[in-house]
Amino acid sequence: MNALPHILSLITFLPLLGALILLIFRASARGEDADIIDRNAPSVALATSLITFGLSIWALLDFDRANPGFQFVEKADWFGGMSYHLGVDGISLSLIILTTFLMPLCFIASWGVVKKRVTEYMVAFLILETLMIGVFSSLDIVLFYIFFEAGLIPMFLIIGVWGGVDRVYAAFKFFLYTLLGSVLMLVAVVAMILTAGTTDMVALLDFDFPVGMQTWLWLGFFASFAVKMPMWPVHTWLPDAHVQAPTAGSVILAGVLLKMGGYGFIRFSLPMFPDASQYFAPFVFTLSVIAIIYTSLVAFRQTDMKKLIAYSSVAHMGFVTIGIFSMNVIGVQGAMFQMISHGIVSGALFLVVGVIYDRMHTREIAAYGGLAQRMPVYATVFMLFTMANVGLPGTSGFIGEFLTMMGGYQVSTWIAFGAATGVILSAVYALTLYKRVIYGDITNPKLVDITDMVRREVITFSPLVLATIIFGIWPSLVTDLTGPAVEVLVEQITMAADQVESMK
Amino acid sequence: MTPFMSSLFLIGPEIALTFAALALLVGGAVRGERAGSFINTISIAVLLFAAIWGLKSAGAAPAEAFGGALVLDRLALFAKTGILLSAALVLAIGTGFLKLEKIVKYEYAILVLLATLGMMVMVSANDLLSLYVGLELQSLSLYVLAAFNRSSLRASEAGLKYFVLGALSSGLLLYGISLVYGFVGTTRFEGIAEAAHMDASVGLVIGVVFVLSGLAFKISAVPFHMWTPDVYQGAPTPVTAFFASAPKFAAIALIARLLMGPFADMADQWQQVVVALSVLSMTVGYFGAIMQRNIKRLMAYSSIANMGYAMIALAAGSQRGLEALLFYMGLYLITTLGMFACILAMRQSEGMVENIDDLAGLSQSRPGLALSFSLLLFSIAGLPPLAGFFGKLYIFLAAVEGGLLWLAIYGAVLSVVGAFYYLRIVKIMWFDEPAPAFVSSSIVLPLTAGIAAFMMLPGALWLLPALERWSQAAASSLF
Amino acid sequence: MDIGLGHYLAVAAIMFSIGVFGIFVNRKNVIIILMSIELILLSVNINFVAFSVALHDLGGQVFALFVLTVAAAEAAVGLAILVVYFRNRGTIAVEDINLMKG
Amino acid sequence: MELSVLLPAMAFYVFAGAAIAFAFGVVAARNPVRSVLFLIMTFFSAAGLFVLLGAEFLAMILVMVYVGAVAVLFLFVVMMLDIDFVEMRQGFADYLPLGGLLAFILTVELIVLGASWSVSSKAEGLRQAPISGDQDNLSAFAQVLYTDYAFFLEAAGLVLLVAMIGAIVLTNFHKKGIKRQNIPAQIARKAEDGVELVDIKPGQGL
Amino acid sequence: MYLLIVFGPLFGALIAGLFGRLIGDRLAQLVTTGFLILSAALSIFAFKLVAYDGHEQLIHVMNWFEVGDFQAAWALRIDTLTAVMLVVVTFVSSLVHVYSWGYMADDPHKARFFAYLSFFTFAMLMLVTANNFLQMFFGWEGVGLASYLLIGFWYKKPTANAAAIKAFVTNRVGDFGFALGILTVFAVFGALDFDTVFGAAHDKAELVIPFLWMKINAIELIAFLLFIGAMGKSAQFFLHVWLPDAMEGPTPVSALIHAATMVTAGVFLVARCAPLFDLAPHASLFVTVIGAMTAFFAATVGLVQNDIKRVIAYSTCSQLGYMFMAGGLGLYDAAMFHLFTHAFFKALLFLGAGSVIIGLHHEQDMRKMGGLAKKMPLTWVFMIIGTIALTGLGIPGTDIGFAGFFSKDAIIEGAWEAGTAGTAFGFEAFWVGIVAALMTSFYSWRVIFMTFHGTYRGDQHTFDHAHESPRSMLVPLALLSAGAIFAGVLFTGDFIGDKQGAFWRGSTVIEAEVLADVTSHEAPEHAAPIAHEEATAQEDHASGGHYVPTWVAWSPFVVTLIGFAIAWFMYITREGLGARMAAKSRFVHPFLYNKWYFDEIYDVLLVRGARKLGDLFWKGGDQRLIDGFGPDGFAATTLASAKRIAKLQTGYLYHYAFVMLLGLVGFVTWILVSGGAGGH
Repeated sequence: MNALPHILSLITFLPLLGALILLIFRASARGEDADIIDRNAPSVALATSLITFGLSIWALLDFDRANPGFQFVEKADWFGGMSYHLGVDGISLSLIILTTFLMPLCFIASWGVVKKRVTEYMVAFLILETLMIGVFSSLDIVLFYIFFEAGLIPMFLIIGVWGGVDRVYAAFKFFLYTLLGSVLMLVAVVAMILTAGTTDMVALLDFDFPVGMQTWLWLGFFASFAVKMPMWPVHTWLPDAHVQAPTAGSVILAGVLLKMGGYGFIRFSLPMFPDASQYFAPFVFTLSVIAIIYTSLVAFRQTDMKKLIAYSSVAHMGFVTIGIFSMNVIGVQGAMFQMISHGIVSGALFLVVGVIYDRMHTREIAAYGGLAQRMPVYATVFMLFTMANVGLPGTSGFIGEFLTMMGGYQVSTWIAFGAATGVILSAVYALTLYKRVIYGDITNPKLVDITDMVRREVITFSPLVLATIIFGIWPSLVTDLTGPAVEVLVEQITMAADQVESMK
Repeated sequence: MTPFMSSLFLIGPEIALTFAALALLVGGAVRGERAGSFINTISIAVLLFAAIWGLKSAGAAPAEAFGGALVLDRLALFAKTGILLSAALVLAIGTGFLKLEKIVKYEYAILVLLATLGMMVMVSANDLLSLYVGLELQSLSLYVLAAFNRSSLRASEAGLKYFVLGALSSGLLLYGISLVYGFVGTTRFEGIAEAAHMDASVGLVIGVVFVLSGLAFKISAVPFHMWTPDVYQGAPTPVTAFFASAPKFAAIALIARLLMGPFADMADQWQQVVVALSVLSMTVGYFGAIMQRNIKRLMAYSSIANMGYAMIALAAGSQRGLEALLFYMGLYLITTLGMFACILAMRQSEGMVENIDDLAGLSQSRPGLALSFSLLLFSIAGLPPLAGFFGKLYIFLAAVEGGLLWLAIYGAVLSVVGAFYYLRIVKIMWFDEPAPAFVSSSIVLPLTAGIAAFMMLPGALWLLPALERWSQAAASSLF
Repeated sequence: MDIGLGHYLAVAAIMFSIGVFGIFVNRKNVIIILMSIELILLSVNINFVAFSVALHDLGGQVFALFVLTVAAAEAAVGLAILVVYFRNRGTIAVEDINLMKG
Repeated sequence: MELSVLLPAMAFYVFAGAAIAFAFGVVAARNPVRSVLFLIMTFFSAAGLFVLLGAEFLAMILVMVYVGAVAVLFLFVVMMLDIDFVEMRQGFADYLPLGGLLAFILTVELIVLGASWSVSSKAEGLRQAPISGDQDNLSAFAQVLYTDYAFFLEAAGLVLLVAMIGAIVLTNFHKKGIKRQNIPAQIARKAEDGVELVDIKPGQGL
Repeated sequence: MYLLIVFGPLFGALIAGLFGRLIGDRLAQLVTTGFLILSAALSIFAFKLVAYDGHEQLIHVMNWFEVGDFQAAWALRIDTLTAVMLVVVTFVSSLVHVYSWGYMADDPHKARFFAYLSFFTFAMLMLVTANNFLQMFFGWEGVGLASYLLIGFWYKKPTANAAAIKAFVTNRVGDFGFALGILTVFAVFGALDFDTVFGAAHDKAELVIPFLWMKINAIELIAFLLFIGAMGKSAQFFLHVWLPDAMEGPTPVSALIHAATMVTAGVFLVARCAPLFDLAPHASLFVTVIGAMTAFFAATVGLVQNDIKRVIAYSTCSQLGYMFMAGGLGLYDAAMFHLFTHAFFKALLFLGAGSVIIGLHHEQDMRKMGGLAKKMPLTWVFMIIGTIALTGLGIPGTDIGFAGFFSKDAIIEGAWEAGTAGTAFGFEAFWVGIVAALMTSFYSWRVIFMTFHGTYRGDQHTFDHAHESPRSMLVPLALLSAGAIFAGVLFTGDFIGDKQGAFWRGSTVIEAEVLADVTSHEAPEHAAPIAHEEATAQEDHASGGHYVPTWVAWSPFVVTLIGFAIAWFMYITREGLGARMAAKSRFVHPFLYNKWYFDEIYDVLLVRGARKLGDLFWKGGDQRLIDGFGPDGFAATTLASAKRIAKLQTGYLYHYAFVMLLGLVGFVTWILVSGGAGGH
């Protein structure tokens, strides 16, 4: 296939274009016309996101998997020494595809469900998509930061406008928490720019920062990524944000936004501050293992479905950080895989919750029970994702967990031991949830007439189901893509470590 | 041509303003109250004309006028353009308000013109005397403007407070000037620079501290900020808009010129003061705003905080710092005026409202206005991809380069607090159930807000590079 | 006993302090505050003149002249504002100028 | 001690002491009218100091402008506002000590600073308007004021203009229902408008 | 062919599961059962090919993991060990499928049930055909999932759901060990496929690696961790709690999963990893001890249970204990043999019990049974056969006996032999085996007597309607009976007898090399183990004869009879004696009846502990500590400071002026004090 010129820009900004079109139509419409726009907005949004997805697949097919460097590079000077510099390697491309893959599903899932301010909703999501893709495709550190932090705005609005009862608290908590992290990163970015004299990430990747400085820079970046990830103990925004966000918001939050933290670690912390990463790795491991066990136990006690899944996300992200900071190929690959997989699985789980939330308007676990009788298809889908969440082999959830544990084991057996404990606990909370919602007898009279999944919902879930299983038995689809880049990365870190060693 | 004549040509825009003011005064006196809005329009035209005239000399080499009393360089030009444009905009967006409050008077526009003139002298000042005279010309006009709505108790209280404290601050400034004069022997900037280069005596340093304190009042830097919230609240909203924009810009340009010109060699000393001012301003500004319900008071704290931020760049004391400062202030001007356009649009059927809760549900009743206001708020909160972020970024760059890492970190952390109260307004507009809708105002207000908001967008690609170029050019004139 | 610059500066300093002191210590009457400001300006003028003489430079005195001028203008504006305030409020007690705070 | 030294010194101490004492009186007096009077006395004393320093012109201006105009203005306003002095509240005490301490510190610092003065090595060359020994103060002023300082003079004029506009715009009330003199109307008035000649036939009336 | 064996059931499951409602129950049943019968037929053929003709195979299906140095493929490893399991699994499974036609006839969710069953079979087949630890883990967890689904099949029953979760979670605890074991294997060997690992095992025998706080022998550690996995899956002591509860599932499930196949996966694992366990004497000892404890413990509990399925479940537990005991002692062949025979008779017993349960309309409590022999004569016969096979009746010294006779006695005698050879815990294992055999006999016959003999104690109406089961249920019973009778006698020579060398072909390690290998460091070259084993095998196991004292050979027989006699006495001669004794007993009976209070202890320690900890972390940790000091605390502090700062703004002019002065004096003083003038 021929390379499309500027394909990355296209993928990145196409959703924005869709958003603008909607916005312009909406702004110019009055009365009746506004209703018409509201009715058609979902189709426009869906079409936009589908085209974007198509383009990203095109990019994937065009992508040279053997080449570990950046591809589809676009570069133009901006102002202030910054440049508009885009490019992807396997790591970022896989995350871009995750984003473009989840987005249409979000739109389908919101179809007809979102009833107020429909156009604005679609616009917010489309803008969010551009920003998310931008995070993964930018190769200029300022550009990256812009995309990284700008995502807060639409998400803030999504939670706040279309969220649940406590949406204001959640939206603020989400926003300020993440913002606090990222402003500290900004200071680190600034210091980097001044030290290296460039904002170009490719150049920064090759720049050797002084060891002493690395520590501080690392901490600055860590502040941001740890919150975004989120790692224990800066995770408490996540349950609130998830619970209050509308379904599609939760999907995106869990599916993509959390991945930015992991991506940041892989893209910045590891290669740019290898010595500091080595130095802090035990610290990260400790936090990760605590996160896995602690949040699993907390998840076990939740009475709100989304909160439970949110806590389980924190635990799963613990695996990602373990994988990343094990700094070997298996671990980092595992982390990448875990991110992709978690994006699909937890996104799907939030959609699963959304299905019954749309019918019953409650997320209390206690309000449900015995759904298997009325909703067999739903029960099946739920089961699959529950199992993927638990990390059952054969689902994508297993691959990531296992690889990260493998990576972690090579560093210290304690890590694997702790992580494996979390694997037990994940079964406890996930199955308990499943049991209480799906199994048992119908006790809530309102559930008697509940209907099984409709076609729209089936369409939403089919790609997710397929992805979960296919990635579970054929993980090479992902690992081949990310492999070369990860290998180069690990090599780089190892070399840096050797250098420090030899200097001693 | 005699030096005096050539000097007159150099200050053409100023002279134009002066004559316009005098002519309009006469016209107003003849025509009486009815001439108010007409004179307003003419004044806008004059201000724009002066701005364009000034820009015509953009390419010219820096020059001194009146034997060195004034200097006309890129910095002055940059500042003057900003001042003139914001004054014009303030007049434009204020008309409706004044009519509604029934305080249309032709003196209003004339006072704005004269204040603008004062600011233009300030930013061109090359002598402590011209600094003082310009400053007083500006201040006196502003005192009067603050109390302009003389039937309002709040306005007159605002005027009184502003006046008393302003007079005190100019007392401090003068005392400082006298010390500088005494210990250096001249009030001319070059002279001071020369003397300071040789030996910065204690007297000179203390003089600088006094001068700085006096000027800090004008940019409402803590602890010389106390007037700000009260005056912002009490003064008529268009006047508040004026307070928040042009005088701040002029004062900060003036401070920058002083600190990086004549006092450049004493950076070690004044930097401590500026840093302290900056830290205090950010702290008080960001925290103080949280409890505010009145949007004008909130804007007051916001401007205090923003000045604190700007002073980070000032404290860096470098060319990059000055660039960042001017860049930031340029954005600040646009944002502030845009926001005040939104505030001026806050009119319900029973009259103007100032409580931020009155904005509830604006996103549904006036989506365009709400969107513009939100963008401006996000921008001033320093969130990417909006322009305000770049201002913040530049300031951090300057600070870190200048070795003020901790100050940058402190500012960064506090900006989160700032984001909180900006977001609270966004929240009220977007999340809350609609309050009684606003009565639609003249097209000028939403248009201004919209344009300002549009300029915050990264899509307005030309703005940031242009602003950056201008601030670079302006900054280079001091180094 | 030689009277030098220092003596004049001392007088100015004391007067300056009295002026400043007068501003924040007075709770009765705004007019007194305005007068305190005049004291401050006067002290500045003493400074200028003293320095001017010590430096053999007229610049300081000219400056003082302008300070005088501006101070007069300031007094006029200040009193005008005070009058407006009084008309609205019926009092000029400093303690009562407290409508806006927080 | 020689009289030529002693006399100016004594004069200085008298004027300085008086100035400070009166200044204190301005702040401390409970009656605003007295404050104004103290202020006037302060200005006089300061004018004396100026004379001692050889700045006769400024001394004169000080007396004229301040005593003649500003202080009178103050007095006028004090009277006009007709404040009920009995109502005045007492509320000094609570932070007087701290305030006094601060003022004291400031004073000491400034005095010490003043004592540390020495003429800057550059000052000689930096002077803008050097005083030559053979010129009296007034003509020295006259030399520079309209030449070197012309710009400032104009600017100061504008400041005064602003003050004027301000004072007018703030205090000039057009009360409705009051007859005002309309000079153009008066001038434009013609005899025909004012006087109507009516032929009255006797016995008829109007 | 092998692909069809393994993936056939998967197709069946998918078709039944996804399109069950589309194609109807009948077709779904047909498809799944059809695939399984085909699978079973092919398996038997494969068994012949592999075990007797030596056509071992390795079939690469596709790559799975390819990450850095780590690779794992989906592949089918077909050797004798696998073939044995293939036969067991597909055979029992297909019979259970058939049986379920009848058993589940009234159930509304037949398609789902059959899909689950077939899926289970697939997962089990993946487990046994795995060529690397990871694929084994896949099957391992897959069967866990299937077990979970099937136990909770009647999802309306809260007990079923609880049991399902308990099963899954307990298995997960085991898998925790298994997973760590796999990680350790990779860390030590750098690969996960069996050939590489077992081939290199000998070289690493002395390797000591750090694990947690310890330094430990790598092979020992691996063996130990893997065995933890086996413990979970095979319900060994400490992790046994789930198995009895698993009886909440439909009876065919109990027969298939919780008797014949899944629970034996642990034994299979040990046998598969025999090369590792062989090098790990301490881990092996641990295996033996746990096996023995389980054998004993489960038997004691089985003595007093009243639920017919629970008794059989505990019996299963106990028998698995035997197998591990054997495995731990290095008698992998005997363990496998017992696994093989056990599959037949235990499936038989379960299905028979199912037949009873269906006959009595889902009555499982034996106290409400009795005298059913007349109502269900065929079932009675099959159950008797099963019981005899279980108790291992046969005449020592001859080749006459039911299946259990050969395999169980082989273990008990093997234990004695091992004891004489110096293996730790050998004699103790022997005695445990004897005692357990006694109890086995007692409780097995107790079941028969309480169910089929004596007087009926339940609801008369139910008794009147009690009936013999349909043919679809009886045919599988008959086939299994045949297995229970003849499996032992037919295969004893191959599994543990003189032909075993040619039979196993190195797919597991055969006893007696154990000590020799460890001491002599003589690597059992993977390429040529067969000849090696043949030599020793012929020496040690000539014509199935055991070099053990006669009393040792006879003792199981004797205790079996004693057990039978006691049961006869208590439940036939003095009917009701058992119940009276139970009622009188204050300590022993409640202790046994309540399964040594394991559930209660676990509940307090683990379940409630986890809940408490969860609450503590959530409310105390997240809400109070993290949020309290983090965002919420920060917000509160911010608000408080904001209030304070707002309060500073008093509105009074003099305050404002004062603050300004304060600032000024502050700055001036600061500059003066800090010598800001730069020394001038």
